Amino acid sequence: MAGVDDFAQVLESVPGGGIILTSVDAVADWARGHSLWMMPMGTACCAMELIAASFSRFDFDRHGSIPRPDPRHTDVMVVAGTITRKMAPAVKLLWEQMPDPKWCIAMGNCAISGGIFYYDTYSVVRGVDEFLPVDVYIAGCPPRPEALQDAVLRLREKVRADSMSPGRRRAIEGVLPLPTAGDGTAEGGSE
Amino acid sequence: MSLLLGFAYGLAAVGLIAGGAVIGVWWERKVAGRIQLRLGPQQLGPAGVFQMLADVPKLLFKEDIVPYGADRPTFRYAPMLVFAPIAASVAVVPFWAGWAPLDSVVGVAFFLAVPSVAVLGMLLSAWASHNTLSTIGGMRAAAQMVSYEVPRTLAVLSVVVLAGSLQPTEITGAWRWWWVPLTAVGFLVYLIASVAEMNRGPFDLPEAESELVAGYFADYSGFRWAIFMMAEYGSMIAAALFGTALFLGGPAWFAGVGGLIAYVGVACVIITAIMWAKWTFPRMRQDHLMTFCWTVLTPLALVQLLVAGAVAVWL
Amino acid sequence: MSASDITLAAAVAAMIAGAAGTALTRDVTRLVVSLGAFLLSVAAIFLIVASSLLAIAQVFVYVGGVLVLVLFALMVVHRDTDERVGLDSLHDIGAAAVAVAVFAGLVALLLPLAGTTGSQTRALPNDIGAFLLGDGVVAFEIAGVLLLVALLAVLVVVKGGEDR
Amino acid sequence: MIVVIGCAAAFAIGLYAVLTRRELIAILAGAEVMLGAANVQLVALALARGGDPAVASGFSLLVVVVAAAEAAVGLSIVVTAYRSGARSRLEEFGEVDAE
Repeated sequence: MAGVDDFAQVLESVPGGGIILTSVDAVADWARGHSLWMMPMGTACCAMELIAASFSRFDFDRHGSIPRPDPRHTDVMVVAGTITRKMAPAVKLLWEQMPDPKWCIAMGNCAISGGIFYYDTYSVVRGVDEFLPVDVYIAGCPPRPEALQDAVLRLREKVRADSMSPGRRRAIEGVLPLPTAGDGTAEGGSE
Repeated sequence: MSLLLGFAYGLAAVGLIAGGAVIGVWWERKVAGRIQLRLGPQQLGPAGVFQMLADVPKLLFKEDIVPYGADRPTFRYAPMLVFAPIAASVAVVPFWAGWAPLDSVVGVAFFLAVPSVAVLGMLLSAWASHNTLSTIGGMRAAAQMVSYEVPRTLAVLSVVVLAGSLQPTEITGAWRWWWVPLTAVGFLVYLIASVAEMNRGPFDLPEAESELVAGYFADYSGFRWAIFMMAEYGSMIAAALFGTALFLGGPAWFAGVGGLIAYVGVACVIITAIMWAKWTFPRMRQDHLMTFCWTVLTPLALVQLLVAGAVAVWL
Repeated sequence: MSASDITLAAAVAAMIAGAAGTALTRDVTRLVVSLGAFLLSVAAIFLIVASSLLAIAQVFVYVGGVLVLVLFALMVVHRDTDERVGLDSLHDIGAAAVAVAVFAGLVALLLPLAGTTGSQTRALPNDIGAFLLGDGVVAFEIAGVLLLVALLAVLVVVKGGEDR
Repeated sequence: MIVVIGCAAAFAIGLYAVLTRRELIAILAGAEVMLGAANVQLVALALARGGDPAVASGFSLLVVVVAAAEAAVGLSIVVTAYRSGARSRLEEFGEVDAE
């Protein structure tokens, strides 16, 4: 994405370039927000709720989200379930295979903090945010599909506030806590 | 002058395939939703018709990944080699009674031969990804597509024999209503072989995104992957249009605009039926797929050809 | 020089370029792409000088069939090598001399024959069909039998390889 | 005329490929180039000598079909040779196994 960043920098320095930048941003963010294809990283019981969310009664396709098992085709990785230390490198590899821009949802207590495996376990990663930049956390053990849909809608708000230019984050709609304009490249809980 | 006209036709064909693919993806998601007791895209526009307006720019703005060790130019341009022949094959479709963009005397052979170049693009993209799984997926796709060309060609031949011509406009001109019951088996074989040829379910072994993770285009992201998808939908559109014209008479029903509308309408019904089949039948196993081609479809097509030939001689 | 002459010259140039690429490239995909360019330009020449049916048959059989087989075989044979495959060749003066001599001989032999202008009409599919099922029916049938024999031969060869 | 010269050149290039290549499949590709060039030559000369275009085309059609059969058999031999001992290069065929 370096080329896009450079282009954004050039546009910002040109008079009137900001208008182009914000217009492209508006289109891109609208498109990205309404077409969040999921990489279902289901490893444990939360995966059942993740699967249920896509099918009848809950119907994720309403929001334009469809599951694609190939990381190269997806936008948001939903980590649903316990991630063990053995699994963590595989999850990281899959995350790195996803093309930018990409987002991550930590679904369920195990993905947030290790959940019930937080104590007395040698093998469980205590939260996927140890190695992935998580954008949205969903609490629950497991959370209901409605909670996952809410997470996607929250993520859409976050995407809408995004910008091509790393220095420019637009005013945030909604109540999500995001880094304010000017403090650089921090994105969610990544660094 | 003819060069300019050809250029205009080319642009129109690409527009038809790309636009048809965009509408087709939306329609497929609605059909799939109905079959699975859900609603499909809903939020953008009435019944979600503008869903693809979000999906296409998103794919355009995605990162264009070229994997480490990939053969760069081949990796980048192989998707075009898949898309271009399928867009070209639309040229011989007789949209109007007695008129096709390219009214060739070998139009039927053109329609069958030119899309087979797409197999080459698939194999090249699979090989250029420098990924063992992509390579295996590409070989799966090539084996399937080369095999299913045989029953497909044989099925179309029965209509060619009846009409005594390889020219699509002449075939639709010579079409009679009793061809439909006579070549019903051939039409079925043509449809099944076409579905296998375009790598769609229940024959989508080359893609099989939920089990085998997307075969030969596993390493493509963003718009290059979308080109593969467009080729798939384009080949579905072309096969439905051509099958309707040859087996069902297509534009020969009514003269003028009414004929075109009825023709495209029936083709849309066939496209919907193909989607219906994809979301209803479970995926076949690879060896069953090949056995089905060689022991069921090919003999059926041969018998159909024999019957059509006998009738053509008897007439 | 008319437009069709220019198209013909372009097709011939593409044919020679494709042949040169097939002979000289070291990369598997370049070899396949060059061979494909060669075969397609042969089809183009057929389309211009002889018959559209012949051109379509060339595309169908060669590009859609034989070239896919070549690529298929290349992929099978080089599957387990990790780095990019290089196709080496043993360039030497002798081979080049033989090729140049053959070229000179062919041109000297055939160019006088091509001087006379013959018919410029192209064959229609119906005419070709009438020939194949009329005067040429014996050749046609023999070709069919040969195809069957080739099919059986491929099966036997591949099965035999599996048993060994 | 240009076709005749071009085909002679393509034939010679194909011959060069057959003579210099060491990989069996690349040799087959060279042979395909020679066949294609000869086939075009056949048609072009027949038409230039005033032959019937239908006969020339029909004959070339048969050549195309037969050449495809030849390619299929050749490639199956290559793949089989590769499978029984991973040989796909010319030098490795110096000594044929006793059985």
